[in-house]
Amino acid sequence: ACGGSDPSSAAGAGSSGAAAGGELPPFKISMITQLTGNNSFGGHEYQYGAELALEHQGGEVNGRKIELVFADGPNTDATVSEFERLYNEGSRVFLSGYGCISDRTFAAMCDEMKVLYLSLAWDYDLIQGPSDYFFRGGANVTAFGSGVMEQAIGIGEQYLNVPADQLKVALVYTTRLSHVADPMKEYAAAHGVTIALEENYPDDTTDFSAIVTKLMNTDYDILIPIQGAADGTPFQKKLHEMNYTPNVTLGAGCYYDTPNFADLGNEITDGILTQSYTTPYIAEGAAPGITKFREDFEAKYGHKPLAHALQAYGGMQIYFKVLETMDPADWDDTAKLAEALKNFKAEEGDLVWYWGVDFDELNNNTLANQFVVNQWVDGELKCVFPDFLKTDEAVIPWKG
Amino acid sequence: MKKDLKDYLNIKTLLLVLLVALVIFIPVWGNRRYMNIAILVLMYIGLGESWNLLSGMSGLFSIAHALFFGLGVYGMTIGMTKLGLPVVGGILLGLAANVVMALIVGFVGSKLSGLYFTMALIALHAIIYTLAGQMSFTGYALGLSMPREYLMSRRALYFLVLGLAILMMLIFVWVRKSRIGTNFVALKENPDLAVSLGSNIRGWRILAVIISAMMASIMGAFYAFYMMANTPEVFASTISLRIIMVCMVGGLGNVWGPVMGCWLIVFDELVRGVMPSKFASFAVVVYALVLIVMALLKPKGIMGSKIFQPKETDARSVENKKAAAKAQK
Amino acid sequence: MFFKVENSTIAFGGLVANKDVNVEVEKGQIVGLIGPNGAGKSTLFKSISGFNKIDSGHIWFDGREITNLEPNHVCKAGIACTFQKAQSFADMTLEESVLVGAYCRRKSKKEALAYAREMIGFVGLAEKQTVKISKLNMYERKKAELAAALATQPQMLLLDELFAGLVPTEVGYILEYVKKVNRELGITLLIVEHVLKVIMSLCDKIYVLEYGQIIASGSPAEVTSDPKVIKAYLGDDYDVTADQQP
Amino acid sequence: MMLLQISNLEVVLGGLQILQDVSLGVNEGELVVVVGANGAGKSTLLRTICGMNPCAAGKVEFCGREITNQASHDGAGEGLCMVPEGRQLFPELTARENLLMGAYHYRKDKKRVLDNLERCYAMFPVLKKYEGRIASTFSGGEQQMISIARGLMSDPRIMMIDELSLGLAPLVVEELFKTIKQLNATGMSILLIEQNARQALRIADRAYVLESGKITMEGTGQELLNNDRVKEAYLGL
Amino acid sequence: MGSAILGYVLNGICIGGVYGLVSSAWSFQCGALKFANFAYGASIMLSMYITYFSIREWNIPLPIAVLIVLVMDICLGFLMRKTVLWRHDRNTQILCTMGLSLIIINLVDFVFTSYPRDFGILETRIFFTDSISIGRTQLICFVMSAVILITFQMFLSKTWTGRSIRAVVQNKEVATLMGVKGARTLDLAFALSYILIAVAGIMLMSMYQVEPAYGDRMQSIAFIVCVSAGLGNLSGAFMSGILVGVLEQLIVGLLGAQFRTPILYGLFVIILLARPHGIFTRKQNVARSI
Ligand SMILES: Nc1ncnc2c1ncn2[C@@H]1O[C@H](COP(=O)(O)OP(=O)(O)OP(=O)(O)O)[C@@H](O)[C@H]1O
Ligand SMILES: Nc1ncnc2c1ncn2[C@@H]1O[C@H](COP(=O)(O)OP(=O)(O)OP(=O)(O)O)[C@@H](O)[C@H]1O
Ligand SMILES: [Mg+2]
Ligand SMILES: [Mg+2]
Repeated sequence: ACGGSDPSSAAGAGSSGAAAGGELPPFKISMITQLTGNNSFGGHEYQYGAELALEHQGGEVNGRKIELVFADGPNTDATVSEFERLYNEGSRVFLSGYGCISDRTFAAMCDEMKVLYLSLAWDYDLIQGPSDYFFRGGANVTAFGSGVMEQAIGIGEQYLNVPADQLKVALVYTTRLSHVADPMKEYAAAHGVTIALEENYPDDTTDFSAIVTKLMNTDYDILIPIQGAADGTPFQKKLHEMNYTPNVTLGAGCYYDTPNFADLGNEITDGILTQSYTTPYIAEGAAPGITKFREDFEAKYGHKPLAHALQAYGGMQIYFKVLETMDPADWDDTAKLAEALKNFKAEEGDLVWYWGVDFDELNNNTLANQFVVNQWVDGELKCVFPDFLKTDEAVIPWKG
Repeated sequence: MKKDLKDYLNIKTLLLVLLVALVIFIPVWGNRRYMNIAILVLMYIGLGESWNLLSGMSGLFSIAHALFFGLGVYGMTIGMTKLGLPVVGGILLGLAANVVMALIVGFVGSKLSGLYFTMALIALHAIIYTLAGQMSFTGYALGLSMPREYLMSRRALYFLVLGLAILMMLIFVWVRKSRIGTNFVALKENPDLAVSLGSNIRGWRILAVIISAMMASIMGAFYAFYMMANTPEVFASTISLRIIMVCMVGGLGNVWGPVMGCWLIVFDELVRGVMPSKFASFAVVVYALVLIVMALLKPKGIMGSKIFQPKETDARSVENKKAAAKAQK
Repeated sequence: MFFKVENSTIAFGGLVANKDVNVEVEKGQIVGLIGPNGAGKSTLFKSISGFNKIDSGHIWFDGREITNLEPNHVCKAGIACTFQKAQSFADMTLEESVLVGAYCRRKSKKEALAYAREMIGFVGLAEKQTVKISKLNMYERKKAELAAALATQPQMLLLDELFAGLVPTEVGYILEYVKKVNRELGITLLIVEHVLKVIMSLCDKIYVLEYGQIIASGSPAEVTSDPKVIKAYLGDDYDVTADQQP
Repeated sequence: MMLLQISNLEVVLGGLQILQDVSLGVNEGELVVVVGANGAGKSTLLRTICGMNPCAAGKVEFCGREITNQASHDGAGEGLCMVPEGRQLFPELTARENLLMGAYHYRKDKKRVLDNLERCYAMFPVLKKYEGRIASTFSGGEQQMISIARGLMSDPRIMMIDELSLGLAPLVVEELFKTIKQLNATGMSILLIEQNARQALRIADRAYVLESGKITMEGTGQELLNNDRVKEAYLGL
Repeated sequence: MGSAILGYVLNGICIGGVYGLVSSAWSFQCGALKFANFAYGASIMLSMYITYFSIREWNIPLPIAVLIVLVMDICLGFLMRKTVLWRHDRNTQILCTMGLSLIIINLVDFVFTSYPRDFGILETRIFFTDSISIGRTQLICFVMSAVILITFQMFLSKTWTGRSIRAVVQNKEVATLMGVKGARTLDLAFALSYILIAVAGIMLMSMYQVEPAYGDRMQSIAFIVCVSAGLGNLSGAFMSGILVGVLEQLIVGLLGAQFRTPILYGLFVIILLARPHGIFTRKQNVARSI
């Protein structure tokens, strides 16, 4: 009754009904994500990404039909009880959804329940100890945060020719994302970067004129905003309204690499840099299939994909690749499946999200540490770093 | 007057028997999911008692009860992960934090009444909520995870929370019956009169908040083990809302209130379960509709309905007159 | 002096409700306080029982100063009061609402309950013990209020228009209770009344307030014959005799 | 024909029979007094007349029209006015606003409103003095005055007053009874409920005795004054 | 530095004016109508969405759009009143309004998704110096809210309708005796309060962006503002709105954004303790019930 398997996958399944999987019931992959509440936008993005992945897969692997099950997890309580519900209805294989509120809870529970859980969460204390069933497929926040600062230093040396120990950055972030800022600050301290201004504003801030005024009166080289859409838009607008443009802005992912950022209009967005996970906008050469993903997604859901969608897509791909290596009959034995996942390896670029797969003894994916820097050029997100993923050259400082 | 068996054969005892049966049977035939719902329900009963003691009994409408709950959770997780305390230490830490908070809230409560108090509480809650997201030893917006070795089986959790829920109910009853409760109610009903009869408004109000906060804190400590990880969302209004709804639908100032109201939680879970993911929002809508209907049908809560009221006998009562008339014929 | 108000003065905004009011009460006395509407009687009561904070002056009771204490401390000190606008715990049973008073001096529930029952009996509401206050009528409520006040074991009791809105016979009944309170429980009484029958038949001494100031004091006979009082309060064609006999 | 005619009124509230077969009437320009012990049902009687609580049986007629159970907000317009028991004011409105509310049903007629206002102020000067203060800060007696004045503001054809002298100083009561008599003389009918039975009966044209929901006696004021049962039950002699 | 402070204050005043208006509707419902409406934030959020869609998506000309929003909100208020909010005891009100806000938020979420929406337009600012400037829209909104609030206050205190509204709320029975049609008056009053909400929604939409959760954020500010002013005191709400706005800006500007919530809300609590009935309530009008 629940979840509602994806109609598109059913359509895809029709083509090749291999005898092997014929009599086996469809294999469930479940995702609990925020379909209601504040972040339901990202939640749906995850859902779409997963659906698209299945569609591209043709709805089945080795002839056994794959069924996607979605459930709504607006808050921790709900997420956990949905988890229990799906388990109860026979789901044994999970991919974490956006927000992934309770992945740390599941990290503790999986082994007891013999549930295979591939998490995309970036929480630093996600992995509490060795586990047979819980895997981290994506990057973690510490790497991401320090990564941003690393980029900032790079930009400083390469384009503004200021050495790290003289670089001055301004951090503006919402409390909701202070865990991203934390590793950044540590990294900065380690490399002698001075933080000229740090504004950690509460999530319900609506007016940024005061913060902007402070930015105006501060001397710094690079502005690093860490913001969601709710606060990013008014912030950028306020900057522009008070006609003040920082000479370099390096957004730390989140809102700054969403297509909707372009809604602000080119005169605001152009030239703004943003570090993020591998986005749908990396070079086709490095990650074959990324263009198809981008285009099919836009065709199917009517808007450009977010990095979220790519995450879900990648996660699903990992599962598919693992399943391909096994006989459909064994899939239902999560122990075997987990074993296979643990031993599964993928080179960087094998998967559409570019990241490779190689789990260490704590089941952290060691090949998910590549971040990219994009730049906004008349309403388009162009990948400008690293060299082997970039589609365009960075223009720093931006001359509009 | 002595009661014979017939006096005990009424709706109340029936419900009670049903309840006990449920409590016993769930762990027997209940699968993980129902265990889980049961755990949630019991947790909210415990929290409900705590809220009911503060708002139902003492009349301080606490719209941000998650404040005390959350402090309990953080007390435990911080104690465990950051300070490496034993379990008891974690509980005590939570209690301590709550007592401090309660002193402030209680003091405010003794000065302010009605909405003014509610608002002050909202403000205090906002402060804590924000700080929890800002500080590194609360793990910022991601919160903290409990060490994995403390993971308990669902069954263990169930019995633990069952015990706690019953404990909370006992505390509630004891308070209500004792001198404390009388003063709480008096101060709710008519502060001026109560004060003129010598009850010390500040003392009692602070005490009310402290007791209630401690109850919530203990449930919070449990929650830490149940979730094994927490975020500042433990302060979120959704939790406060659930607590309030459970109590109000059940009945204010009555120990059975939360028990009577907790079906709301079950309902919520079940509806979310059957709602196709496309229409997930409507799960909440349905739930809210039920809530409104309940509120309109039973303004005094389920415990307020006739069957639960003690019978009045009055000479002039029409029924009595009729009875008398019959008797004469 | 058992109870003494010294130059108590209080003003609300511009309006001076009490001005240098002096009142003295001996132990065991019944003292009346009368005066036109808005003279400041209830204000004085509230100042004594701690609901008003007086601007200047002193209030002494039983050898200690109780000026501007919190109401509950005043009560603990031994002064109980009833209010002009009848107050009650609408949702409580009679028993419990009296219990609130009883807890003032008794910690253990057993004793307190016993004493509360005793007081309920004293005002003759024994059979209504378990009835909700909201179900009582005005006459019974007044008795309930009295019982609650008595349950705090006061040495002195302030009654603000306890007899208002009762028919003369009922007045008669309560009058008896009040006398009993004074004689049997030995409680000193300070009474505000407009029902002169009560004042006349109870009081040893009467103070008359007008515009917040004491304009006369003395025995009932003296006061009622004082032209100032007649002019300000009683009215010329008021026949004292009508209310004299108890 | 009587101005206000109540016949065989039965009232049941919260399962209690409060009025039983009550019939009474008030003629044009008459002053009728109802005396009765506490809880006899006097207030209930008035409330029922004004349609503030439902009557189970019987009927209420006002100048020939049946007004049984009519919406209580229609009464004022037709000249029916009641001063409820126990100083029921609008606590957070100023004294002046409280009085004005009395004139609500003819608010369009500014002049009439102001004239009546002056009349009431003349009757209770203290109110004029403090007209700007909110009602809840007034003394008990003053509040009673406001409540009566507010009643007069609606200059009705029949005025029903519940517990006129509640908490008023003797002098004021004297004045008030005089005023009532005058008003009555000018043709306003009055239905008075009064604890101070003696004074009330003195000025009453006719009077009723209500005992636990039933009318047990009626007659002219003098008759009842001299009636022994009334004496010992309500005059306390 | 000095110029910066001046800038903070100016902006604070403008924003505060809007806070004042936003909170006033609540102040009116809660203070004058004795009606705790916890669907308040949701209602504002809804009228913001209506504004957004009628102007941005269905590009209806502004004046008509405003009209539409007003009408829709009045209807909403009236409907709420008729369907679920006709009971007068606190508990029912609280439960019903909480339920309502859940419903509104989730329906909006379903229809419009939770992604923030805003008019792509940029506010033109009036520059005094190149560091001191205030938004024009903000200024306009400030003036408008001032006007609206004053008129509303006047309406309440001076007109018969206003008076009867207050009367009904304070003592329904007696008010009815005086010939006031109790229920109808309350319906009217409630609908009126939704005009304020509508206007607030329009103004907010013209300055900020909206998302389903936006209402709740505004709600807490609204609470703070009108409670610190004293419930039901509309012009007071305007004043303390400004106070809050300025404080907010100054705290952020001089100390840092992370101190905003703790200090602002902390101050609020202290103010409440110092003046339990609000800053702008006259002592003389505070009487003990006894
Ligand atoms: N809170 C207040 N604010 C302003 N004036 C007040 C306040 N309380 C009382 N007053 C005024 O003080 C004066 C004295 O009031 P008080 O209640 O003492 O009169 P009283 O002697 O009790 O009269 P009554 O016999 O009618 O009860 C009155 O004029 C009253 O209006
Ligand atoms: N709504 C109600 N529900 C139940 N009983 C009621 C209700 N209203 C009044 N009563 C009862 O009806 C009886 C008569 O009440 P009422 O107030 O009319 O008496 P009364 O003659 O006015 O007494 P008083 O002199 O105190 O005003 C009282 O015993 C009261 O308890
Ligand atoms: Mg008085
Ligand atoms: Mg009466």
